[in-house]
Amino acid sequence: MGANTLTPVIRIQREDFDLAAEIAAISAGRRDIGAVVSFTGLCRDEGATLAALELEHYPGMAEAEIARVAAQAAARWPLMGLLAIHRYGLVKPGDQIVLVIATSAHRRAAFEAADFMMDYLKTRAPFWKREHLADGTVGGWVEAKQEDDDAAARWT
Amino acid sequence: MGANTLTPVIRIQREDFDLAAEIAAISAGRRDIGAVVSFTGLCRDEGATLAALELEHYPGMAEAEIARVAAQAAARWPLMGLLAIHRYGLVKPGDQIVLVIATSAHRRAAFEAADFMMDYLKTRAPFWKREHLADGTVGGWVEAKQEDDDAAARWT
Amino acid sequence: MTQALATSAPAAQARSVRLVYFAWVRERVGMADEQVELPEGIETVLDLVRWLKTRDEGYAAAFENETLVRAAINQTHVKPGASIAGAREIAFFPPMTGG
Amino acid sequence: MTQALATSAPAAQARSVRLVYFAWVRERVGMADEQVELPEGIETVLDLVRWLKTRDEGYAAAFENETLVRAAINQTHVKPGASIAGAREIAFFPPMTGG
Repeated sequence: MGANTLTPVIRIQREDFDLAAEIAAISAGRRDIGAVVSFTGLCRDEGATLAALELEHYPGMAEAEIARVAAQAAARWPLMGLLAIHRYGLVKPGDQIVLVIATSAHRRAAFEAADFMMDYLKTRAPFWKREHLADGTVGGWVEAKQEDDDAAARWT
Repeated sequence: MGANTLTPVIRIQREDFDLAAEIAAISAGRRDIGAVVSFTGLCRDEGATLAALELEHYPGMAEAEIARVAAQAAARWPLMGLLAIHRYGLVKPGDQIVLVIATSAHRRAAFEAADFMMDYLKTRAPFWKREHLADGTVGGWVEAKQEDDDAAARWT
Repeated sequence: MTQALATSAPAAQARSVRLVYFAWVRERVGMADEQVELPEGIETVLDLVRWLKTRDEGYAAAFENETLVRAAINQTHVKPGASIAGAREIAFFPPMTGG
Repeated sequence: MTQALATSAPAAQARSVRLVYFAWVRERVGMADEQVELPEGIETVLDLVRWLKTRDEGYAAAFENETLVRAAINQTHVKPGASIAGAREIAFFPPMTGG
């Protein structure tokens, strides 16, 4: 199965996800995969100052935009599987926020595709984080970072 | 906990490994990790021509060399956790061969460290693969690839 | 997201479009979405932003920095100079911070 | 791996060293390991390779391409020109194909 027939799995959900189950599903019945790269993004406690992150998203566009990014990755690398899950709602320190899995015959394609997906997810997927602080107050909206734009620009 | 106190987990074993359990162990009790990157290398069936791979290794040096590579990664990136497991013995198509996990506050360090670990594992860890073919014969030793040397040279 | 797009309406005809706002743009505007009738002469996203800023202080605060706020037409990212012809839904939001 | 390394022995003194072989080097040499007494004048890994090649056809076949086979001294990679002074264990093997 080459890039032409790859159907990326995209899910935007409030619920947590299970990395092992997702890898098992994306690899089921195949013996041609040589490399599986996963990225899991977690909520950090920011030196115990953070109680939770509130993730707002643009329903519909979030799925559509991640699907567009995934289609670019599938066109660029010889992938066998590609998955992206992004949560919304309230997440606490230690909780999972985002998962990307890329599988390929060889490691370079899997590493680069997962890395690319995350850079583009960060800068193009319509999600916004707001901080809920440990002192009980609601902090500000997290500001976008120049380094994320710079990271995404590596692929152009 | 910064790079200075990082103790990489290195295991050379005949047994299979469990990605989810290893991530749980490396992350246990921490709320400062923002990024977990995993690489799993699998045995491919090479178009159904391969029955198994036999993995020979140099006991003692395998652990020592991977530990040296891990120490380089820990010195180069601000990692929170670093793990490498490499199996030896007979593995069948679909079986897991190698696992690398890197955790950090931010994704770039985790991606780069895992990528670096795999490039150096491929070219420096004393393991050799021999093919057992589907027709019952024992094939040749797998030849090292120039592209693996080129990949490792990216980091110098 | 692309089905049933209206073709570009004649400039002289009033156009109805759904506007949606997210994160601090939503908070400053004071609502999550609204249906507006666009006056004549609003051809691009930037035209629309400048017209919205004249409506009240909330919009003015949201679009204080005209190029900071991002826009999407029919759920696809666009630049400020993009034409709004055919737009059913136009979204405004801060730079993304997901992932 | 670094404990109890002998200091460099005088060149005139016979030195005993353990040689270990892996993968197709092991197969061609015909054994996994051996203890050898090094004659005078063997100072580098390449000296050792050239001496081994004179011993029999198996070694000659294993080291046919002198720079293809990799070496490690006391379980650390070394280049062909490396001194074998202080070596307890010297390993020879093909380019690695793990991972």
